Amino acid sequence: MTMQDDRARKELLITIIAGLLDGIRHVAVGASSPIPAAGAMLLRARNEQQGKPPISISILGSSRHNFFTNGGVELFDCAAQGRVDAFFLGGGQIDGAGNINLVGTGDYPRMDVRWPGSFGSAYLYHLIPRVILFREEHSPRVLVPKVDFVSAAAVTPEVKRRGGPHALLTNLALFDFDRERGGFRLRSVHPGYTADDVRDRTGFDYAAPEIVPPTPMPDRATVELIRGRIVDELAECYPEFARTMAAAA
Amino acid sequence: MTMQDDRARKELLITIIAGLLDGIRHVAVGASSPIPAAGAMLLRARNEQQGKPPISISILGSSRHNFFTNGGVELFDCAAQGRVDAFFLGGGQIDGAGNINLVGTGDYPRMDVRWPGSFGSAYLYHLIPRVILFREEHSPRVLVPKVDFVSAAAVTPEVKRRGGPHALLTNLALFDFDRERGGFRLRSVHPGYTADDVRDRTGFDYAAPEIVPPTPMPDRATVELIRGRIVDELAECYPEFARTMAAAA
Amino acid sequence: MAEMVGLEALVASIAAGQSIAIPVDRAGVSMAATAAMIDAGLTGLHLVCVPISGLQADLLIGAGVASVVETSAVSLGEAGGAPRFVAAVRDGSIKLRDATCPAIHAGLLAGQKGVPFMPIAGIIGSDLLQVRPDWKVIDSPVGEPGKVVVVPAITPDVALFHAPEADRFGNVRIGRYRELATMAYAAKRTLVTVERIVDRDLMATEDSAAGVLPALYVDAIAVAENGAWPLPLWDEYETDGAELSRYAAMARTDEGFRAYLSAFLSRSKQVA
Amino acid sequence: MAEMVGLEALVASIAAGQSIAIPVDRAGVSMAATAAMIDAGLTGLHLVCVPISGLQADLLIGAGVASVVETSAVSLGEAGGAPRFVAAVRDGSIKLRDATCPAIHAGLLAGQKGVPFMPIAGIIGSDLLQVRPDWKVIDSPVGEPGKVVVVPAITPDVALFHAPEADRFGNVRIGRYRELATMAYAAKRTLVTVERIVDRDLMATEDSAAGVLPALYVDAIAVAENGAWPLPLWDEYETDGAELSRYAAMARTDEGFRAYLSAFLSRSKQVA
Repeated sequence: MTMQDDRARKELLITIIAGLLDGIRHVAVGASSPIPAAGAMLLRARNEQQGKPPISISILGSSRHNFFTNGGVELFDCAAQGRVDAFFLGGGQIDGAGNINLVGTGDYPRMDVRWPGSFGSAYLYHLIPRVILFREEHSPRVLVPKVDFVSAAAVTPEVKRRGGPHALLTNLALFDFDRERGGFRLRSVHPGYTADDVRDRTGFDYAAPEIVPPTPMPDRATVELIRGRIVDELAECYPEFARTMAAAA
Repeated sequence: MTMQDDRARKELLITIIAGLLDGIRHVAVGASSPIPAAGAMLLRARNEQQGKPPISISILGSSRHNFFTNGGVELFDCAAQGRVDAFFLGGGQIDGAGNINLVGTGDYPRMDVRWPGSFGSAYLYHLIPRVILFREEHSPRVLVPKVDFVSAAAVTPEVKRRGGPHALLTNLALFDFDRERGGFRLRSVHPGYTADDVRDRTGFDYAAPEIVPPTPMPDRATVELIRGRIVDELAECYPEFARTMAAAA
Repeated sequence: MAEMVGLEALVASIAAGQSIAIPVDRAGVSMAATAAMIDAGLTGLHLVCVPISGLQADLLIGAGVASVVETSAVSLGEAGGAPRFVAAVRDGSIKLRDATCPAIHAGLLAGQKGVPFMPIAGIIGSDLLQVRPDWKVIDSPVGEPGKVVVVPAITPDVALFHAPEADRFGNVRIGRYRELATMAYAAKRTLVTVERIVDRDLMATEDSAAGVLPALYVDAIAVAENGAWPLPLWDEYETDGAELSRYAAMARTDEGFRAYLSAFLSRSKQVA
Repeated sequence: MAEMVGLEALVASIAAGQSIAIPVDRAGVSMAATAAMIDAGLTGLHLVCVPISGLQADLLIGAGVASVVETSAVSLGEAGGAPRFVAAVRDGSIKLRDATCPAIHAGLLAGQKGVPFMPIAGIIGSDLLQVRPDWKVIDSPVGEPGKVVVVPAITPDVALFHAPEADRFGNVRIGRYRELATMAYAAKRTLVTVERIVDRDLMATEDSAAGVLPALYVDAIAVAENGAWPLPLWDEYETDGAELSRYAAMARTDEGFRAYLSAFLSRSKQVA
């Protein structure tokens, strides 16, 4: 992929994320998640331009973009209070029921592949209304029929919850999650790919419209906003990422 | 009572309290408890003079004598952690089983006499090893057979606890509390009173030795320490009390 | 996020029948908002005293604003018992929810954590368990067998307090009085009066940020100079003991209380 | 109360088999004490990562100091996975106690409060409940019927962290990193390394006191300049990313790890 292509890919993902976040007041973003952060910043900038209510972005682990004063537990408390509207989770594996696995593959505990661990996923998935599953790699080894270890479960009818998956975004496509049915539905396929590509590279089953629309590309104003203000804002927290984006110009 | 007699009474109580606290590392004292605070300060001064381990005194509600930085809950957490060795409780009523009543007399809720409320007593009585019941008034209306409302219970065999009453100190006498038996035992009677005075003015039954010793008066060194250093230290937190003590000289 | 408003607007957002968390005297009591609440004719409020109260609760009870009082004590401290509280208990005009200090902190902590209850040490054997049927004694589900008290979450509709300063972003300086943060975390809305708005960003340094309640939890801020008077405000002013004694004496009778209240309200209006 | 000691004496008070709470990278990790612990030949430690760890846990695992690892994740962050952790999981040389971040905070909070357990939102449906039989699902004893997860109290034998400064009374500046206070409240003993001892009293003003862990909770303090390196220390220095990458590359093999460790330990000795 050329640097320009890679930048276009990132700009597309950033634009989709801004759309997925529309309407929220407070989004939390992981310390090493520049694309989600950029999506949130794009929405914030747009809301400002359009005179819509401001949105707050908490970047975990950053001391500059940290609205918290009660230590590491505050994000979790804040989510439990209903004060965090959106968050991003990835997953070494994501299955068709929306469950995610951050622990590893094979039999626990001596797994074949061990990942870092569940972090806050088992908790936040229950409490944050719009959890966006964001995983750039779109392959059958990531998108599996059933995860080997459920770090966080998507649907738990045995307990009341406000949180859960809202959408799944990859390099290939965007899926919505249907909490009633407990599964994904393909919303759109990114330019350069077909619905068949998505079906081939997805290990789980999902619903899809008869004609799958292409994911809309960012318009010129959006692209300019990203290349200008958003790259500048990113530079504070994600200098390396901002540099790559700028270098592609 | 003359000012000198009143000062002697206070000096006696302060000295007894210092003795009751001997061996502790950390004592917490209420904001409006100058005599307990003075007792703690006396022990601290003595320990210093004798090269014994230092003791910490937390005066609640004071910002100068406040070792805490986690708000009003910290004393309670600290007690639960086993980091507070001694504390003082009073009581509108104290009964022979060591139960205390800070709520009122008569039938709850529309009581005949209503006092402020239980404060932290229901909790701290379970958690602080040496709770010293300190009530200057020694009368049958205070020292009752059975309290009208148990703010805090002294003995609860149904649950493990490290805390509870250690002694009861009044203007007339000093009692030890026997946790096994769940009752008081008269230790000594203050100068000027007899064991019969105590029996007459106590509404509950208690054990007593055949010959009840008099409470020892403070020695000259102790009196000098109180009138000097302790009154100075008291002046910071309890200016009015320190003034009265000094005025009696 | 925090809106800067006037005192009247601040209390106008409190509705009859709501629960309202208020702090202990030394932690920053908004007496200015208390006067405005009485003046606005609010009724049926459920006070949650964190964990005790004094003049503020007594005024709100005496003025008929509070109808439920959840507290570990109501007392004027050195000025003695709280006369309107005592009178209201006797004539049954308030519903009492007697508590013990750490249980109120624990209930708010459950609110902060979004859990339905919080376990708490001690309490067993106390008659509080008889008068608080919402507190339960359970067998510990983990570790050694044993009884443990659990108290339900407290999630006040409103948290109200007074602080020395807020910045223009709505961050509020609370120093070591972290119960103010707990109140705000647990409450649906948080209203704050302050001595002043400062120009510097209170979140700018690690030292200053440590003592700050972030704007995220603050709904509205009103400036009220001397807004805790006659109660104290840390780093700012001490208790006005003479005024408290005057109140304690006057409030012994209903007429005396009315006279005090009337003067208190007109004084507050002049200041505001 | 806090004693001022040397690094060796600080870690000499940790015994084989004890549980030790250590903070997340950005909150102040005592890498200086980590080197001293490895050097002292400690074994069988039970790490409680609050709530995750990186280089510190990986070194302690690789050096054979840690045999139980209770954590929500072990990762070198941008430098990738934690190689010795991954290798130890595969060869079964450590006992895993997988968790989720707020559950570790909740367990410590139970320790702080002296209660046997703490309820926590969420988690239901996660396989963590299968691999952590000490976590229970109960019916809420209050409020609406519903399932709630409860986790047992965590009361570490030792809490260990690095901070910018302590004063001569043993008060330690922790800023907004309040998990350090939670660790200390819950732990039986707290050991702290600091960049320096300062002359001013950290409790002197309301602003500075708000960010302080009082000496009451601190057992021993050792000065260790640059003591978090190559991890960051707030207000002081950033992560040494090149060093972390170098570690990540070398620690892929056992031999590479040994070589890194040997250099790390001799460097630490020269500094100390």
